[in-house]
Amino acid sequence: MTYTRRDALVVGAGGLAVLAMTRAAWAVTADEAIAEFTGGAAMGEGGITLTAPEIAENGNVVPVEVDAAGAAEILVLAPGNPSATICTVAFGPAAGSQRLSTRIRLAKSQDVTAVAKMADGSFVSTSQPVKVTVGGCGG
Amino acid sequence: MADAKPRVKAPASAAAGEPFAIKTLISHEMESGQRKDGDGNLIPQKIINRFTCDFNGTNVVDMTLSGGVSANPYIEFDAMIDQAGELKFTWYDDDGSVYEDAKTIDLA
Amino acid sequence: MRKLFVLGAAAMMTLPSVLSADTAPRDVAFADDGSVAESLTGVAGDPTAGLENATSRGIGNCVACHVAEGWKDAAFPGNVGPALTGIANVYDESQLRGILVNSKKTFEGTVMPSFYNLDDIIRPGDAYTGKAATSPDVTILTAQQIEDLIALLLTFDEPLPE
Amino acid sequence: MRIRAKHSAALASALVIALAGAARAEPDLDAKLVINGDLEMTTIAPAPAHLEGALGDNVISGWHYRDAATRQMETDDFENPAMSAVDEALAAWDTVDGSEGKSCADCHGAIEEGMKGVTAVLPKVTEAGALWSAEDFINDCRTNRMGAEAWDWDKDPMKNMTAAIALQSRGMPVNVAIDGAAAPFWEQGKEMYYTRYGLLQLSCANCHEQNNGNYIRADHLSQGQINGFPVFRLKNDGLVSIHNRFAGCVRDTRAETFSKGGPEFHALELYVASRGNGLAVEGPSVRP
Repeated sequence: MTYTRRDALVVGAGGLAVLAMTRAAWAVTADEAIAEFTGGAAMGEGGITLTAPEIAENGNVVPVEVDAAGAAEILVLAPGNPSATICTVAFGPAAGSQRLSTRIRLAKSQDVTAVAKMADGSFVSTSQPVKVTVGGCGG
Repeated sequence: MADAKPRVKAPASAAAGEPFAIKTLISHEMESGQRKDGDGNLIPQKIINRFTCDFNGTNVVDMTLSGGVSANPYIEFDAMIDQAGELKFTWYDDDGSVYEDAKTIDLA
Repeated sequence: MRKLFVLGAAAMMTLPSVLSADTAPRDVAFADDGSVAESLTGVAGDPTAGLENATSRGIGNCVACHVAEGWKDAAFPGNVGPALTGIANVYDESQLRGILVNSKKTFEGTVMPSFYNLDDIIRPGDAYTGKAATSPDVTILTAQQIEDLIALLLTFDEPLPE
Repeated sequence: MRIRAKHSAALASALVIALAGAARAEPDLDAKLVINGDLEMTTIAPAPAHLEGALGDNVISGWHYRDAATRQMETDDFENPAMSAVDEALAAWDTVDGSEGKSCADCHGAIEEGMKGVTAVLPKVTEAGALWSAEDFINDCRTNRMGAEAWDWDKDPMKNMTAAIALQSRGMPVNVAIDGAAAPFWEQGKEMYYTRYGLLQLSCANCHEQNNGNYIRADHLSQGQINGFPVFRLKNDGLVSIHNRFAGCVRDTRAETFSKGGPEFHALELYVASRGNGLAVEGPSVRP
């Protein structure tokens, strides 16, 4: 049930607004992204897990999983990337858990960070160091 | 790369109230807007910027993506149903394209 | 004798191999054990430049194959070659020079590249472009880069690892 | 303080041995590659006799040399990013192209039947005496039977199709012929394998035979087997052909490479493939 591009253009009339938002979000720092996400609220710990490889063989494709039971929304950050925000995910009523697995790009070794907005409006965060390997061959 | 092509792996049936995993993948270059071409000019961003999954009109997940998500975005999450129906998946491209897929699911 | 070659993308890293005052690669005098007593340039090496050279992929790239306490901050050093921690207690200056200039004269058949050598090169390339070399006179490192590396390695006088 | 070279050489080799034993993980030989929960792959096989022990008792798929996260991506076709490319090729398989009004399927039927086992024996010598890779057979069909344009050796349509064809042999043992008409090509490839190319004077064997299991920086040197090609390389976000990988390695020795699709890389492909005789065809595999 793949839409062709022509179909997609018709369906996607609202796409421009999203595009503008995405452009504006370019090159944010982790602090900026967190401040926007939390509105400056205090940050707690616990109740959120972030699973990522200790060493990533290739920074282009690093599998990560976030899980925060009871979260309304989770923000994933790579503070060492040119633009820190990786993704946010909001969980709706039909979600079976508050878990998301995806694959992300890491420009260098860094502490990947996840922040969860819990159902009661509080925030918790966790970080996981990921070393991105350096290839040896070539110029 | 040719047109983005979504792939979805979801069970054909699920027990009411029991979470089940859904895996999605869409072929897409996720051009981050931070790479330069051979002449040193920035290659414009062109990414899947949003992904949603809904079940019978009720949201499962609503995800905003940046260029920090890898090419061919892989997204895995859990859904839960209380009736038979349709899981609808939607990917939004920076260029305005929208790609959709759907899976019917029965109560086990 | 002074020549300048444009080496494409690697140009900023790769200097002309042979400057006028340097000993040319084919004029280097090796002792029977493969060591080279005489400085290639007559100019003292700079260990700071040597460290940059050793840890940069586009220059010497020693870190690709060697662990060393002296570049412990370089991530993921390789282990194809021996650790260089304490190497100054193992080899003297002339031996280090011989190994760097043409490792095969000290260790027959070693996989270590010969960094100031023009002989027995099959299909020489133009840096890392995959294209044919534009000149037959390009060595991997310059004479001064060799001397800089020697200066660096002579500071690696830690106790040898177990 | 001067130590004679003889003594220091011995010391140096002692250091090599100490380091190789201690430094980092050897390939994880206990891991098992099972794809989609039911296809068990032979990733370690008795070394072919012609290797004469050069790789020890066993030949080992490059899959074992990868980190768990990368290995995982190959265990499930849904997670294997190469499968999107395979989908493209499956569509192309059924699509009429060229002046003769034919698709691949018109002559070969379903790809699952028509291409089963093909990749396991490639490259091979044709009746006309040429050594052909998958790409040559594909372009022969396209130009001589379909009246279509040849595909570029290293562009997506070709790489996608070689991936889809390799998939039809997945799990079958690599079994390329090295005798008879293939012998001179095989000898040429073997000669190349041991030739130290480029300013770095490195042969295939220097890294993949003498140093497999060691690291060039973070690159974990494998045996350089090609049973997993075409591979989806995470670094490139795409499929990589055998000849492209060869060209990359030769380039990295600071040598003038050979051309993709040229006679030298054909010969090398045959020889390297033969070093993996007995390993399961794994293409399209996933590598970092």
